[in-house]
Amino acid sequence: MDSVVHSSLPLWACLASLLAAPAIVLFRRELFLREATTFVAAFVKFGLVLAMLPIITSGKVIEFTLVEGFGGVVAPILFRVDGLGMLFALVASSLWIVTSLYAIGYMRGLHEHSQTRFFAFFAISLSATLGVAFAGNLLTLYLFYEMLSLATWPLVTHHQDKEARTGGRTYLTYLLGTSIGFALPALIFTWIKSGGDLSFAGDAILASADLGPAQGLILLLAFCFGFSKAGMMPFHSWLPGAMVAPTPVSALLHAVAVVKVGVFCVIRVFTAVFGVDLLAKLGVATVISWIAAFTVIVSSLIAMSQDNLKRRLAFSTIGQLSYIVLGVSLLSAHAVQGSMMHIAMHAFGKITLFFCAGAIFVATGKKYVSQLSGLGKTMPFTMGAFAIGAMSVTGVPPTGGLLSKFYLVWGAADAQQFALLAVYLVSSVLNGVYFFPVVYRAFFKPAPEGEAAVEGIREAPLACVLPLSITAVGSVLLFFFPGLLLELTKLMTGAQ
Amino acid sequence: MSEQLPAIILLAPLFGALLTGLAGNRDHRRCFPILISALAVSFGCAIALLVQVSQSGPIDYFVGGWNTERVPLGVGIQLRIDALNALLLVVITTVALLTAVYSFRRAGEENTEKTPQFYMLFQMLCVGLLGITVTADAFNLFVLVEVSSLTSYALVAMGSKSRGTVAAFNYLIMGTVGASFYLLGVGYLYMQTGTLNMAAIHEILADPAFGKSSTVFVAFILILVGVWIKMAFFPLYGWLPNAYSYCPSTTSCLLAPLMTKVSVYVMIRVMLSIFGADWVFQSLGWSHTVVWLAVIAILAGSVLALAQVELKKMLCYLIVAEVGYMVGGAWLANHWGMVGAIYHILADAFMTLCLFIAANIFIKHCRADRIDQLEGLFKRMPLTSTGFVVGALAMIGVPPTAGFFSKWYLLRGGIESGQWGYVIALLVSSLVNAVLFFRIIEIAYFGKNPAESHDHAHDEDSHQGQAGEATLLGGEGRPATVIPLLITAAIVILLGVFNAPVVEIIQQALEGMPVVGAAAAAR
Amino acid sequence: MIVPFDIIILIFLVITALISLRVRDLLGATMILGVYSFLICLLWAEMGAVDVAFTEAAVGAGVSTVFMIATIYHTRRHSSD
Amino acid sequence: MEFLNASVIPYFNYWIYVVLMMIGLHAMITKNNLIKKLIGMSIFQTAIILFYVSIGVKTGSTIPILEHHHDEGHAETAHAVAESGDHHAEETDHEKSDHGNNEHAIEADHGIDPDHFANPLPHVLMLTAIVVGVSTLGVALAISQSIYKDFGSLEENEILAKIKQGGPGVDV
Repeated sequence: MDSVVHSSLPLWACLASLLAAPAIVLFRRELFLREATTFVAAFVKFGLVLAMLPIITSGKVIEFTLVEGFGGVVAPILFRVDGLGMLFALVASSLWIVTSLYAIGYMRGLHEHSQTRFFAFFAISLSATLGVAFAGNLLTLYLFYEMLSLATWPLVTHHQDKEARTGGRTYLTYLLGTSIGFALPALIFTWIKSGGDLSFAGDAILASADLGPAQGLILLLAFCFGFSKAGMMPFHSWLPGAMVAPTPVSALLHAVAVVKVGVFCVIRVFTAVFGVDLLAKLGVATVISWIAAFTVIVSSLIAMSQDNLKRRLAFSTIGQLSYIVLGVSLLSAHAVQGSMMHIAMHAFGKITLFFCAGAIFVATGKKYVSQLSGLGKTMPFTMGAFAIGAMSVTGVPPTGGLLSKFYLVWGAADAQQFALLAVYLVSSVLNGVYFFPVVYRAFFKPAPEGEAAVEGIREAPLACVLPLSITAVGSVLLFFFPGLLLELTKLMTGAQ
Repeated sequence: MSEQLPAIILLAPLFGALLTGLAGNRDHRRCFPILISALAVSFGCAIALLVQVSQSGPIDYFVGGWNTERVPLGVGIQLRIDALNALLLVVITTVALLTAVYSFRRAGEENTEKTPQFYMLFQMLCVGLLGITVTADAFNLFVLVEVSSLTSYALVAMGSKSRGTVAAFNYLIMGTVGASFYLLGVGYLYMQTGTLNMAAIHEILADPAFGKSSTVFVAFILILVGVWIKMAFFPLYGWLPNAYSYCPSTTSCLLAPLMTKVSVYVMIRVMLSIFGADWVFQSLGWSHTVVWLAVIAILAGSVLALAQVELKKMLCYLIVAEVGYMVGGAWLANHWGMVGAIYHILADAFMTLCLFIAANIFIKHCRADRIDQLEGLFKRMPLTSTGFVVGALAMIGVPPTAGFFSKWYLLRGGIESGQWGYVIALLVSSLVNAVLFFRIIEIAYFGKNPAESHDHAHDEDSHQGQAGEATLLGGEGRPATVIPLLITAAIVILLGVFNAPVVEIIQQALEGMPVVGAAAAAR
Repeated sequence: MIVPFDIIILIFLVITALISLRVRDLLGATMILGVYSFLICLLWAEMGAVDVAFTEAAVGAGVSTVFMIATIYHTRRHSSD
Repeated sequence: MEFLNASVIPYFNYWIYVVLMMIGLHAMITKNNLIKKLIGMSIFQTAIILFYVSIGVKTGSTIPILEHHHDEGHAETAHAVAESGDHHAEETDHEKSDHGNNEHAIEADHGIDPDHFANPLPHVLMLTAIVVGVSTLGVALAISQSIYKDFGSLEENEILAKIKQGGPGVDV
């Protein structure tokens, strides 16, 4: 890496929301102050991330050591901001602002209980997300990864009913189970193999390690399944289970933060732990490719059969995550670039869709696709945004999703993996198949008989509609102005 | 003055105990300040010793001035403090001090009539444990083990629960067998070497002529079995769960973190300082067997813990599993396994303390000790629950708590020595711990307390401002119990975050001792 | 140390130990344990360990027996085995 | 007979200590009455003491008390050994190690043959061990009285049955 800037900015960016959590608890009786705290923290966080942006785009990296390693006894706790981390941090912190607004509208609209706890843990989750984004070595990455699993548990089980308990239990069993059972030993094995180096800086950690193909494959599988937030089958079923959470949680965490942390970790494993060269030499990445491809197709098929809108979105998310994993496992520069871009593109698209699902629920109490007939007339903004989000996730112009898919397909072609290229194309068609009937039903089918005819527009509260409009517009804008994303992803792939 | 520190650290609680006996009988309120000041002196000494040792190497202290200039090594009574036991001294005194704070008024409530006696025993136990740690003499070790054991039998029996006395009796029988085996082993060692000083024995045993001696072999087996009984290593654990769960709460807070850990320390000390790593790991060649025993201990402890319905019982079985961690780690026969085992002694002491204090507060406030009766505690006692959660996360091994890093070192040792069974057992036990603790957390987090279920409005948002500020801490225990808990929780996290310097000290200790590395390097 | 003497005492030791464990009357058992203790004192004195013998006579045979009798007095005299 | 002469008679103390220990251990584990368990414990502990004392014995030796007083007037057992070692710190000859190293030095110094005396160090240790044993017994007896107060019995099976029935502080 060319040059390193030492700065505590990444730490403060992380802490911004962590410090907000106690303040939120403190102001639990003053609703205005409490929500203002959330907003201030969100903006401060975004500001801090933005402040780092020029340094990153100029080709430098930021490093900050929080706890020393003391003579290589253990890896230090270290922040390091590079292009990929920046991209992810930008997406997460900008969407937090929008989500905060949305959450206020949603939670108030539904008169939810324990809102303070909700906002506090939301803030902590965001800290953990940025921690993952800025982690400078595997140990730090793992630390924040676990923190995120735990901090999101109270959010998933927010409703405190039986369903929430079951969902929460599945959630933790999968996430903690795999991370302790697979990722931790893989981590330590890596530490031993690399002779005490877990840092993402410089060459890949295992680049010069002596590793046989069998060992490499086991290690790679342990990492990919260990970071099961990436939702690869067979460790995916926590995600639909987690849909019992309130919609803002599903929106930000299960479309952006948590799941993207999973794929982010997988990308790190591919690029910084193994390194593209080593993987190409060992030839083990194709195993992951095929698991991912399988996940893409199967989850799309399952998504079609789901009537619960949020579950349909959840299965769609599983598919889209595996797009990203598939992309990196192709090991071609363009595919990797496409993967990284897809983190952002899918985030904007999917969060819009979740916002819409939540807004529909707030306004009408409807949860199922089959109930949505004629809704386009009463909720034109919401359903319009839904259409845009669906287009982006499917990859229809003029939305951002097209670009990332384009890169992914380009990468597949580069890698001469035409079967996998076909997977991309087929699954895009499938995406269309499970999304567009929803849009069609909403706009072109008449409202069912017997339901009280609603005159004119009856949208969800403004605090709900505004965010989803913003993210929908964002999805479109990303198509026209992808410059920053391209630049950041090029930094990463160019650097390898 | 500073060269007398090793004596003062023992004498402070000893005189404290005497003073408590003299002054406390008239006025029970005098006991507590005496206890705290005695332990504070010990704590100060421990810190000073740790600093001194880590800067200038091991300290030898000859009781009564029978030093090596006057008599050969092994004639006078010697205390020896190296980096390893200096660390342990700090742990023991810290735990004792925190428990002492916790015992404020609590001990009086639990042993109304016998408060001074309780505090005397408390301090004598500390003398015993500290003595075990500092002594450099194999026979004195036995005497001090008996001092600590005798006081702990009495402490366990002091509870109001009648099952406690039965448990204490079983504990006594098992404990005596353990100590006697140890004594017998020392006898055989003495027969072979003619000395009782650890360093002198080690020097003599380093002679290859003794490598195959069956006397030494028998001595080692006897000592090992004795120590295993004392630390409740798996098949010999029977006394522990009842003894620790039916004793007074203060006693459980003191015994659970310390007794087994100190026994593990004794095992490590015997392995490294008396017999020497080379003999233990190479001439004996038992590593695999013992590690497999440890694997069984870990799995059995975890499974038995899963089957428990009482909170404290469950924690006791977890101790059994944790002992398996440490024994396994120590017997991995490599550097990082040993580092992990020693680090886990420290980490586990605080983790256990954290959980036991929290569990005791829970039990006191719920007036029930079954896990399913802990409903809705998080809302009533947020601080205590936080402490409990920290302890639980450390047990599971979530970063950045101390539990994570000890697992890290142990796993590293396990992977390096290729003991995959041990690695898997550690991971399985982490997962079992996760299941166990999230079961509790779920109950404590969701369950509606019957008393609270009617006022749903208690929820802060729907009717804000209606219930005053008082509710935030209203349900907590008294500060004297909650503050030590929070301090312990903080230590658990800090010990994790700043584990590297601690491990540095452990490594320094292993350099000073005939190193495990010697055996590992020979591979 | 006189070997035949030694052997005789040792054999008696085993016998008294067994009897004291078999007798169902606890007071009797304690008494026989006292005999056992005195025998072992004798043995030690004969083996050259006078100090140990003294201590055992005073503490082992004396105090222990008193303790046990006191306990039996406070509890029950009969044992089931 | 061969075996008897070679392995049993010379080591008779050791055989008996093992036998006594096993008797004690057996009683501690299998006896039902708590007092009986404690009698077993006493036997167990004295067996170990017997073992230690036997280590110090030498054929033809006598009690380790020096007959003539030397300069400092100490006639005590352990000190004689300790002081003699003073001048012979270097002397750690391993050949003698199965009977302790330091006694050999006495002869050189005071014209006393250590082979004439039993090794006093194990004796001194055992004084402590006896005291420890008695205090253990004391604690154990106190606990059994307390058990009797709670359960009205000292028979283990009866106590366990009472616990099963459900008494104070009883769970499953």
